[in-house]
Amino acid sequence: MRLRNPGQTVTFTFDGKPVQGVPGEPVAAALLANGIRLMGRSFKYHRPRGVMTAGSEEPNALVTVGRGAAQDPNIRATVLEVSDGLEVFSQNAWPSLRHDALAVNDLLSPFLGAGFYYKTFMWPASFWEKLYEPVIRRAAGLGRLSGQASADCYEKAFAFCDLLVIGAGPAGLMAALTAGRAGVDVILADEDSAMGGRLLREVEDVDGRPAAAWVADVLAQLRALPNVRLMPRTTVTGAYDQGTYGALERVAAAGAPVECFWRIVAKRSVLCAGALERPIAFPDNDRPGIMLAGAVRAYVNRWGVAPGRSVTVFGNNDDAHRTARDLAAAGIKIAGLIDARPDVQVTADYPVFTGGSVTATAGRRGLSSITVAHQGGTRVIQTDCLAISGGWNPSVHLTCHMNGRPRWRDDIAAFVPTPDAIPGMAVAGACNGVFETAGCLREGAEVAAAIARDLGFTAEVTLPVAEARAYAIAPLWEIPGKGRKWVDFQNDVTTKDIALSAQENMRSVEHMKRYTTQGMAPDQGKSSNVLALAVLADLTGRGIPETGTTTFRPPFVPVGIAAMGAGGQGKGFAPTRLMTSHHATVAARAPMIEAGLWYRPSYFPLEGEVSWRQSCDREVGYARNAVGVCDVSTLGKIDVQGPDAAALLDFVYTNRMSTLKMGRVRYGLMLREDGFVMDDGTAARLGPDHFVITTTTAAAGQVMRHMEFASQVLRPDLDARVLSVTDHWAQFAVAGPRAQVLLNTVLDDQISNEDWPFMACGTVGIGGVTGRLFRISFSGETAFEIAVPARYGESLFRQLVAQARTLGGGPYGMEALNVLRIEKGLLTHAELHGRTTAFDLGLAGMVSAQKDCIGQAAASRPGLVDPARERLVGLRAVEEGRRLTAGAHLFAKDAKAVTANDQGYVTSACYSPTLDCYLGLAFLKNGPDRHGEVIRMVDHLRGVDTLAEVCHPVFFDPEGGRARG
Amino acid sequence: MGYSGFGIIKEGLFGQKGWKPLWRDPAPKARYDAIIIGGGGHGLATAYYLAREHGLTNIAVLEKGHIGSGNIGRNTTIVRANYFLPGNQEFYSHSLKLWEGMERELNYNVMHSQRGLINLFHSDGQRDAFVRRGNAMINQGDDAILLDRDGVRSHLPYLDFDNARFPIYGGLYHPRGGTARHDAVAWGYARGADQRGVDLIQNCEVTGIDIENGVVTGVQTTRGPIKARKVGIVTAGRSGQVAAMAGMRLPIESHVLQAFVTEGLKPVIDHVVSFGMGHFYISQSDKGGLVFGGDLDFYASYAARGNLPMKEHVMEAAMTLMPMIGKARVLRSWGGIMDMTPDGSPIIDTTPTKGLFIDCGWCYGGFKAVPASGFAFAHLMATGQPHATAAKFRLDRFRTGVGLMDEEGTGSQHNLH
Amino acid sequence: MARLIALGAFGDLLPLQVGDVTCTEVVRETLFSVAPYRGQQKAVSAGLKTQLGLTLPAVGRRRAAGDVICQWIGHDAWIVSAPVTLDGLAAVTDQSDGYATLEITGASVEAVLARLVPLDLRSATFKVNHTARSLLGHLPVSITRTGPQAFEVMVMRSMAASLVHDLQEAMTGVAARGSA
Amino acid sequence: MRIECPHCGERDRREFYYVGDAVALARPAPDAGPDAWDDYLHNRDNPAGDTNDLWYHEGGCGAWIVVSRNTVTHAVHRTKLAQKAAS
Repeated sequence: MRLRNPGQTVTFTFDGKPVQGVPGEPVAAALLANGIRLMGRSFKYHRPRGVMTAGSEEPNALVTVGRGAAQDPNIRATVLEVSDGLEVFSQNAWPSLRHDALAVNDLLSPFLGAGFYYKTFMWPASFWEKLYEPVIRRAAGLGRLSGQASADCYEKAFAFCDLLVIGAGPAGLMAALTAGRAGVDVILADEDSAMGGRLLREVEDVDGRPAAAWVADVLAQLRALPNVRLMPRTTVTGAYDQGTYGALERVAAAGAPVECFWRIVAKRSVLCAGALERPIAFPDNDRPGIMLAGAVRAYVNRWGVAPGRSVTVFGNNDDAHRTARDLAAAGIKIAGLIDARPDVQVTADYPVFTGGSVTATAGRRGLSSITVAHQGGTRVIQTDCLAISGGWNPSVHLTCHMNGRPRWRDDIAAFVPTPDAIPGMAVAGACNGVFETAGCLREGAEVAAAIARDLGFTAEVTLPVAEARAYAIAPLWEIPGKGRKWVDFQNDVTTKDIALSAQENMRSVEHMKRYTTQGMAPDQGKSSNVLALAVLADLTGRGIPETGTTTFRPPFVPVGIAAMGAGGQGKGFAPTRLMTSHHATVAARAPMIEAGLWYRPSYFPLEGEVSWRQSCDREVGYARNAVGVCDVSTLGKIDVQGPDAAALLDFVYTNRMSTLKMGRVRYGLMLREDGFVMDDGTAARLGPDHFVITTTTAAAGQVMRHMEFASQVLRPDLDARVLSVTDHWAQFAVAGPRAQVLLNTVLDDQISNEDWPFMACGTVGIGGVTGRLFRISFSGETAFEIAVPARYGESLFRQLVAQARTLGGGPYGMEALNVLRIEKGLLTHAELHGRTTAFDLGLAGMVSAQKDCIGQAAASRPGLVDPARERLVGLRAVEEGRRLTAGAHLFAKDAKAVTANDQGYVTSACYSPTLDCYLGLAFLKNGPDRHGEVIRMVDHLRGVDTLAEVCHPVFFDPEGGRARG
Repeated sequence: MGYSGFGIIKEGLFGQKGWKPLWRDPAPKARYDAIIIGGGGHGLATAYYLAREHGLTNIAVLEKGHIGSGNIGRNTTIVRANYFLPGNQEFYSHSLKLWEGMERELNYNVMHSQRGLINLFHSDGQRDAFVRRGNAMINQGDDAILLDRDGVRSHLPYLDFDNARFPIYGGLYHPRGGTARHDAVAWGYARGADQRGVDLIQNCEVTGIDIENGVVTGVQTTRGPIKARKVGIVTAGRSGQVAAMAGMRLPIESHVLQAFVTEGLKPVIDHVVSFGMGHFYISQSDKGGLVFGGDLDFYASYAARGNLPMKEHVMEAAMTLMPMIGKARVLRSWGGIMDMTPDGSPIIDTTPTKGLFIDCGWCYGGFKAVPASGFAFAHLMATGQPHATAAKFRLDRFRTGVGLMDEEGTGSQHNLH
Repeated sequence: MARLIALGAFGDLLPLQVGDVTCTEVVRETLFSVAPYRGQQKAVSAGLKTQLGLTLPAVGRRRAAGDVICQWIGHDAWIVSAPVTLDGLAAVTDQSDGYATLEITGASVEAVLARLVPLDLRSATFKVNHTARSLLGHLPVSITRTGPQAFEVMVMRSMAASLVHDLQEAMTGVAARGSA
Repeated sequence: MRIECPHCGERDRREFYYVGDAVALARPAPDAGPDAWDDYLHNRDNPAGDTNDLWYHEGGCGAWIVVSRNTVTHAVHRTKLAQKAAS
């Protein structure tokens, strides 16, 4: 029922039925205004549930919004703002919210107590996955994901400030105003759509005006301050190290990202998060219509909605009376006020029961009556709404995010934050246990002023006049007597469950939580934690402080994965790196594959080719018989200069680079300090103190880091500078018997085999552009790598490819590159997988014993030089038509393919068009001693079981004559 | 008393009055035959198997907090046997077999759910590496199936097959992999140990290890000194501190690993899915929450809480792999303290102190290891000899380089495993 | 004999305008990194003064003389936009094509960059000619304020498309909010 | 988490790569023997409290940094360039 003329309205639907709402109000308010109390079903027993709170802590009124890919489950109806055409659905009910088949669980509740599932469903074993678990999973859960990607946009952002004020209630507003006026750089964040907090919900005056008017005035002042940033609809969700906070903004603008996840860095912060009201455990205290008293006031005062026609109020503190006063002022009938405190003096024109308690309630789908026990006896009262107040729990959550433990205050029967639980965070107002407006305003102002002064500003405290009264509470947790009394409404945990937990010696608060699931639901026990541990404390005879709390952890409110993962969807997860030849390559219809962050061509298909193997075999032929061109720009290139450049390279490579002549290139091996191979590559000496080294594509970043580590941390005595030049140079391999011919079509000065012998390097001109030429080979052929500044890369690639075609060659991709290098027994990270040593690879001779280098000492550990290690060999298929496969394991010829007989594994395999057979590279126990042996190769997964001959890993041109050409 | 469906009905009808404590709360005795330091999953399983397999019942588990308060109650609950290096292979294979009999053996439903684990791969090279792994699993007698892209699609239709940054080439499917209710494993072993006479002593922190002439004689605790001739350290992330009491410096660095759970949802993810390129793994609990995690925060920490960059990275990985997950909301994130070793594999071994044993270095894979770790450690403590399935978990392998088990191939940097 | 055609780093991705923010490519013919050898920083600075009329700026700063800039680019390293000879004094490396550089300007430019860069780039703290190495999304960048509403962003050339992708997404989000 | 880079000032943790204990600064001689190398490569004090460790400002200026901080509270006490700490 609406208490005032709503003016403009919008229409949304709830379970398909149209409902009128007022723009800006939450769905829960609109439903209540339309007399709809049943909003959801509980998790376990599928009990009918209505709204209980007026904030993000809501345990009951969780709904699903939208349909199709936009379907958004588990939305709090207390926060979701109504809008035209909004589609709202109840959840966790079938076939309908009113008639939910699984409500049968409620009848079975005697058998479904805490942890019942640990004691059964064990026989027969296979029934768990087949029967029990599917049934349990279907019954459990709340809302449903659509299973489709939503089209909604999300974003993340960073913000910085001197002072972050968390919460814009009386304390937060005064904190922001005081600091803002002092000139402090302030962010004020509040989760509500409108700032003001409790002042928007209560009937009271501040500075002689209605509180809401005072709020509007303060907000206007704050907006006028350029150093204050207001962030409404923004919930601070977590406190992290060094003043970093996470915050979730629900963006209001249409068409904009729906949510923004903020990373706010603040020198200081003030937590002004207020307090959350707690329920009282009495029988059947979960019926629709039973609400927290503060929520009832919020619906009445802020939204002009009466949550019932005949309201009862039950509490153990003065807020019960405040609630009755506001209801009466709004013209709502008060059927009774039950104050648990026996010694309270009240005169009112509605029935008042002091020293009373609610002992029963009735009404299946909505409250119809309550039974009250009071000093004069027992009375049944007809009522459709019961407002309860068990007192207030300060919102200490954020102060616990760094393992801070709140401390118990007996006088207010509540936990308050431990000072300095979060470095740089102060606490003010209700979340610090101050439950009256004047105190909140004062504390907010004073805390902010102190921070401002700390930060070097001059701050003044000017306080408005406001209501000040003591918070009088008599702790009341559980009403004695039979019946189920809900503690955790969301997870259907009752006092009986807690009692059973204690009975079974699950008496630590963590055990109780985990055994009963109390506090593990979406509200993370916001309304239930203190009540639950108070009940546990009573059962165990320990006090509440000794019982302690479980730990509040981030986030304060649930945060969508799409928000915190914004930007990650699709290609946004990681950068892409494109070669200069990318567009030309894609235009040639080459399928692109990932190589680290790069994209490289798999092969370049020609018209009529139907399989990748056809293309690959042809491209191998280019290099073996004519000339092939391949973009190798993805390899890391690191410039090393300085008086000690050679010494640094001697330290990071196993072999000596200081003896390398100018204009020459040398193959190099790098170890990790633990003695295993990290990467291989080449070092080219361009000048006495100038080298450029190459890395593999995969390890480029790691090697750069490693070089800086060696230079800055291990050998700061060496004067050398290390710089990545990977992106400056576009570099192309030109390989094959006609490589030189091809190069001479593009080079300004012709080269010959004499001027450019194998492993020579130097500067060349290409159309007037200065480039570099390296005579190195990853194919075993006469081959060069030619490098030009990247701006010319695409142009050079196109010309090289065009010229190659005229010479019977063309471009080749990763597949052909792989075949070419396997035929030559050259290594990639399939072999350099981090568990292999120079010894395993047959490269022990490259580890110079004459000098120190990274990894040398550890590489000499006995386990790393054991001849029985799995060591590199070649494999040649010996059975006609049977392939070799990478990932297969190796066994003696007649051995069973079981772990005990495992002799090694295949790392790389291919069909060699050059040799017309399947080849493999493998690591085999005692491998180099077994050349000529026929072994068994088994790939269970691919269904291959065949024989192979062990051989030297260089299959083709073992003398290397072709590369020297 | 035994648990059964009949018991549930009987107690349901009679007000649950008959359920007994899962374990006693005994005061510590002055002397035990053996002491286990650490009442987590591994420690409780060790005590259970010492009692059951070796008849050692005059033993105590000393726990500084409450039973199961460490990583056993903080993990992402994945149970699998998909290792490929000798040493790990036989151990995890054994562990999975113990899992498969655990519930009936303990008379406690730990909800071990063999729903299948799928490890995705995103390049030919990764495929080959997973094939090597899968073949090793089959050689070991376990199960593995190679899925191509369509095979993955038939199991996990909700993945982004079209736009994900790292395209899905296929997956290695391990049907016997799955999940279990983590706390229940601790409780089940605790109850089983208690029933066999083991004293589980909570709120009892070990403050010193007594050693005379190189032989352990007992421990000092916050509840007084306790004598024992055998002491086992099973303290996961805290191993360094406890070992230091015996003068040992361990090859361990403690790191924080975060984990996440969403609000309850109707069934949507039926498997355990692991996305190696993004360091993201996920399953759905029986209650409906999506339980997921990623990499370490990468810095040494005992705070049992993490920071935003890794949270964001994990969620971004979720979004690139399965964007349908975007509307699921994370309700809680937490951290565990991981005892990271230089090769990512654990240690179950004797120590230079006679009678002192150590079981540690589980990195972030300790949950699935609980039964076999307890089994093997109990064997070692009882007989002095390593159990065959854990014989390679030697403390000196780093010094000698013999039998390193670096599944990731990342080398002796503790946080890279 | 080849005839090589020079292409820009961004292809046809730039210029790009969304809302009140615009990205345009910054073309510099040459860029050299300058990493002074031990104890040579002063000599390098003097050499630059002679050759370019610019001394080495402090960490986190850029200096400009006409079109020529000298900018701190990282640990013990600077970058200059004209050829220099510093034999024996510094490692000088041609990086002319190593970076893709764009300028991003407009009223909402700070809001756009706040979506991507974990730095306080507000004008009070990050002033004209302040420069920083940081991340933009997942990209390592060098970012410099060039005006009240203008920044220059340098990224590894191969990542140019990712830079534009990330900026475009942020620009679109900011524009859709109306005002940031 | 935020870490003070000696060059760049306080920066978000996401800009840094972490390698481990600053023991790396005390690299043994090549012939120091297996125990010294074992200690260097593998064994750690691993304190629950103050520690020095090595970070690389990879997403920033490229400096290696020794960070003195607390592994329990995550407080960062001091930082300095590894180059200076090492030489």
